[in-house]
Amino acid sequence: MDINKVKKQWQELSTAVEDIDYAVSGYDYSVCLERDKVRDFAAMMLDEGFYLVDLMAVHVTPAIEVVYQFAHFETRCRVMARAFVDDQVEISTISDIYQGANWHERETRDFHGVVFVGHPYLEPLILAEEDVDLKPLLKEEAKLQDVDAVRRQPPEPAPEPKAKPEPKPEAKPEAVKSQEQS
Amino acid sequence: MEIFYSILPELIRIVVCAVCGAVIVFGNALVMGYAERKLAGHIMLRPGPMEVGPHGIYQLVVDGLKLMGKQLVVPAKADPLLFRFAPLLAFAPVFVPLLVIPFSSKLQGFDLDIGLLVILALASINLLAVLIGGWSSNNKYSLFGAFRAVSQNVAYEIPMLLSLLSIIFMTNTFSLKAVVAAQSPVWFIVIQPLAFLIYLVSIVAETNRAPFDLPEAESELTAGFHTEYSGMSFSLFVLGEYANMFIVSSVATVFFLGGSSGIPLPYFEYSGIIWFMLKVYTLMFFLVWIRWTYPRTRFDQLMNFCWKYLIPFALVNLLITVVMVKLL
Amino acid sequence: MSMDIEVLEDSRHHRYVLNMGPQHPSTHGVLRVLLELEGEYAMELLPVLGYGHRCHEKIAEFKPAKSFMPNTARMDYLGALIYNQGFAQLLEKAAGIEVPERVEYIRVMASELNRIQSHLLWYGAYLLDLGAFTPIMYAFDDREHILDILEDVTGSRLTYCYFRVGGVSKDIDDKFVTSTRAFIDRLRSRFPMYEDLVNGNVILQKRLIDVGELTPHICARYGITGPMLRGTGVAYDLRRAEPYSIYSEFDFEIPTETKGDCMASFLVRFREMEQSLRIIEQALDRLPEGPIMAAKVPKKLKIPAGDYNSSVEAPRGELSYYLVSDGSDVPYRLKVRTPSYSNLSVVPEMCQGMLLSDVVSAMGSLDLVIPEIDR
Amino acid sequence: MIVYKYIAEVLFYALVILTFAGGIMAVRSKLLMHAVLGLAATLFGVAGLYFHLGSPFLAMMQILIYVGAVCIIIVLGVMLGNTPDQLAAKHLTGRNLPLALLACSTGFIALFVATIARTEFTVATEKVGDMSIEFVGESLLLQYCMAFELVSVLLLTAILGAIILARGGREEKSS
Amino acid sequence: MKSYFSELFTGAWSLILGLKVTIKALFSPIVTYQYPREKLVVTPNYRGHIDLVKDAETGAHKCITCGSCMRECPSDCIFLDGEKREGVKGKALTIFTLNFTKCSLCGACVEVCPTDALDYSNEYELAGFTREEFHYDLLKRVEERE
Amino acid sequence: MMISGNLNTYLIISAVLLVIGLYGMMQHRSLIGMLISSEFILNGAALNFMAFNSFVAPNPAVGQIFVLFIMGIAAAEAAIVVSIIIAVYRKYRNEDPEELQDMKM
Repeated sequence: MDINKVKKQWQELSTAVEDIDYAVSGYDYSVCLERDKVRDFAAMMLDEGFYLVDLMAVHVTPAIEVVYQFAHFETRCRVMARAFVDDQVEISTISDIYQGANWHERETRDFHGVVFVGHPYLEPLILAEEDVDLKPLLKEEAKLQDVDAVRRQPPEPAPEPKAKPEPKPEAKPEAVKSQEQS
Repeated sequence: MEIFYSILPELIRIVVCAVCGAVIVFGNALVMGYAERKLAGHIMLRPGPMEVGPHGIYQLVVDGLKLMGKQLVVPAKADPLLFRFAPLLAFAPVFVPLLVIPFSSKLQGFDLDIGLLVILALASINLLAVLIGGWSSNNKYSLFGAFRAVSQNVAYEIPMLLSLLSIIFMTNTFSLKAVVAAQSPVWFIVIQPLAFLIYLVSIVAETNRAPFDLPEAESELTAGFHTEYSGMSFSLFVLGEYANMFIVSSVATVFFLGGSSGIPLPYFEYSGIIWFMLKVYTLMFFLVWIRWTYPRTRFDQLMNFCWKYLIPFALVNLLITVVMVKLL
Repeated sequence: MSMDIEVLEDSRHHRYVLNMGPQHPSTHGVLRVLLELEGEYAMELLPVLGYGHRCHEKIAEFKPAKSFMPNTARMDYLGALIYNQGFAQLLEKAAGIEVPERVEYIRVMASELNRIQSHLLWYGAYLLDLGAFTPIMYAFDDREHILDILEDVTGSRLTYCYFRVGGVSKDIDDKFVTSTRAFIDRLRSRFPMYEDLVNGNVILQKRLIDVGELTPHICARYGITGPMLRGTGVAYDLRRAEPYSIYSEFDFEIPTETKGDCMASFLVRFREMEQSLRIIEQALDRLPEGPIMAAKVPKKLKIPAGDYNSSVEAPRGELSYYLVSDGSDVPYRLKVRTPSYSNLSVVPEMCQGMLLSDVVSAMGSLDLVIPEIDR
Repeated sequence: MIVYKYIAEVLFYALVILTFAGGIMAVRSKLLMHAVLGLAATLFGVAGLYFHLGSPFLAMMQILIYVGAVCIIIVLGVMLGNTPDQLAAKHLTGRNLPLALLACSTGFIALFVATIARTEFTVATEKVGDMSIEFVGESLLLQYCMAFELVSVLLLTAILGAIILARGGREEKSS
Repeated sequence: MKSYFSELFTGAWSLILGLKVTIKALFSPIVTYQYPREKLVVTPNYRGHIDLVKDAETGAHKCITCGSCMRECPSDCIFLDGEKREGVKGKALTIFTLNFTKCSLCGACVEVCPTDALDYSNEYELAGFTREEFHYDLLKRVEERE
Repeated sequence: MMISGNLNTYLIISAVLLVIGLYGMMQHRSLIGMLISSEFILNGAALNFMAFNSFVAPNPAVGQIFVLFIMGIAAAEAAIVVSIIIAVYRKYRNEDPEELQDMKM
């Protein structure tokens, strides 16, 4: 796998590609996607030999964020791809590309109510059939955070208007410690 | 009154035979049930039953009482008539073959010239019982178990009969006593080792025991054909299974291991039973031993083994036997 | 359209549904698999999950991240220490805590012992699925020794909560060293016995070879990791691929097989036990002195905002914790990616058209731990 | 030893009752499985009658072949060819039909009894052999080996035919 | 044909090897313990439920009723309370209960305790018919202990 | 008078078996049921043979061989018929003989 080539493809498909400090965050790249590019992205990742580690949703404002985690069997390359669902809480499925996503998507539907359009069998997996609309992992109003609040904060605040994560790998441990001791 | 005295010996004989049969069936189940648990325990480096009586020797009695005290549950959608009838059908026929087994040269219920046929005919009834029991439970696992039991038993009957047939060709009789008598210089296991091996493998399958216990494969079919059975109707199946083990081991003893012959003991005519039982229980120990050693085979492999290995070898063995008998 | 339905019904006429589980001897817990059988061939499989769901991810959002440690042990009760390791590592990474070297060695040894005991239990239980009753007792005999060692150190036998953020709860002593060395010798001397009794057995080989074959491509599509993946010939082990803790310092092999069938993953797991023994041995040789707790671990562990991932090699495959923090000490979202979940999801494809007995052996080769799937 | 004769007589009645009861169960039962069980009962009864007729060999063969093979094949047929809702034995409908059938058959038996009552069978004065299986075996393989060969050919044909019929469906289905 | 026989013989040999292992085991000493009759020595490091430590000198518990354990407990299974008493610095412990049905044995309470007043008990034979049997009153237990 | 030692008794028993078989043949509307009934007829015939064999015939082996022959036929017949039934069932999903219109498989 040629990482530069792959990165170029990411840049074509995504709105932002970030290099992340593995030592702190435990993954290498963060890719932000438009929701209609998710399937193209997944197909491309499969071609490059990535496997789907995980698929999950994070409930933030303005919309629920779906996070796809990919990794590669041969080289260390752990990628977090993020996309926001639309107003109908819908996003297209990738379960026909990565069959392993099938159950993850059903689980996400159970817990967050994210509807994966085109999923072959979007029935409750973990929850009981009658609890379809329980959506237990959605946050209460009081706890719900804006997407910027859960992004890595730069040392000096430089917020941007759009929900564009600017994760800075410079989030140094020293800074963290001083923050804690305060 | 005269008539009564004239038939008294025969009546006594019948009564004694029946009592002995019952004693053997139940006693064997007790002994084997206990021995199997103990052996399994020690093979697994644990002591086995230890609580009831010294070294748990009353465990089986207690289990029997427990099983008798249990409610006979008939599943709601089962066929009640057949469901109750099947265990009886499995258990009842095991008494008859015991009558023709020569425990020693004098201790034999009846010496029929069709002795082997009696054993085989009544053994085949057991199969019908398993099939009916599995079907009438109205449980998919039971049904699978019954199907497996039938295909397996029918298939393994062939090599079993062929291996016995090679002995029959040498002795020219179905009478078990005559077969034992024919082994006076040398046991047939020496002359027919292949037939003995084939017979040994076949009886493992015939008695539905591991590694061929597919009809009751508990990791696949929970408990196979007796999934729905409980209490006494379950224990009748178990009694039948142990009695069948005893019968097939006895047949192996009679046909291959010289029956009751052995080093002469005082009162030889009757004490031959000691040698006989020793041989039978050695074989049963072997059955237990392999049960607790091997994993279970898969169904198609079981059938393949029968058709690709056992039957050709049994046929070749039979052919060689026939040729040798004709030549010598 | 009606034609199609008719054809479908026609082809399915001989099929019927067998409900394997939730209480079935070979589903190892409360897993239910709906099988659509044709004769004894399973044409369709549908695993039904959720019988043992305990909302760990929701619980995590309600209490300080540090307090989630005991919950990790309950997800996979067989690889509890490795789950501890992953979570401790996640928080240490996030909070930037430097872990003393001795702690890393202790963690590695404990984790590897845990891995061996998990594999031993799988070994016995798998043989039980295949109908051999005795090996499980031998495996448990060996496993008890590990449990004794770990009990002496961690204080419990199954759901360990031994690792702490920044260290371990209790130091190891000479008794641990001697008993572990004795155990290593013992298990090594037992391997030939297992080879004779089980691995070489013709019945077992016939049951496992060519059953449930996987390819690396299938593994990528389903996200299968761990011994099943290594059985297909991909030497992907997170202890090597993304060396966490101090695994990069040890000399060990990643056992692989090429065929990808049940026998391959069976042998891979078996050989992994030997490799784990090697790691423990090296760790024992080099065990440094030092503190067992990081110097500065704040009482209230605030995690800087951002998202963190920590992946470790659990006995069944890749375990990933993904934590989203909003800057407080309570996780905003914690997602646990458990290996069995992805591994089980391949069952419908892997077992299609198999005999019922093969379904049992294929599912057993997944080494399922149901609480880990349901979480 | 007249007592034995009485015991035998009582056993004979029991066997006849078993035979007929099995027959009635086989034709009148609501479930095919019960019908097979009835058949098995009849087969046991007939085996007992063979015993009475002096041929325990045939009795055992009857059990071995009929109960051990034919009954099991039929039970398998019942299980394989029927979904549970079809397991009930279908009977001819029409209210008076069974009665009519019964009347006919009673008439037939009456006719038959009348016929055999008037027939004088010539009993062979001397027998050339005994009922032992040695004699049967020798006759079967020497004097009447045609029957033996025919049975073997028949069985072979049956096995092949059964295999072809049963497999044919499978191939058709898989294609 | 050659593989047919070689398969047969290697297979048979592997089966014999298996039999050898089990027959050896049959005559080996057993490794299990007959549990209620024989008891295993439990390691002193075993972590059962928590107990208040009895101070060897004073013969009383060492709890200063700071409540750290109660706050630290992730499952809220500890409840303690104290009252102000004459002659005692701080608060005196009046109630200390452990709801063991909820405890996950994490050990956070023992580690957080500033006076080492808590320790693990070595009890492992725990069984009961009701949940209430596992609501331990640790204060009473420490007083009853020798 | 021992009726068990009388030829006519056996002949009547076999006649009753024959009638039961015929009655069953007409009564049952399923192929398996008809197969079961046919076994009664075969058994009746076999019993007849055996009865004549033991009371009338000079050579006691003949009847036994005939009965063995009938048993062989019965076994073969059962195997064939059951496989035909299964084939028919596969084809028609039904085994009511009334509904089997054409014999082409």
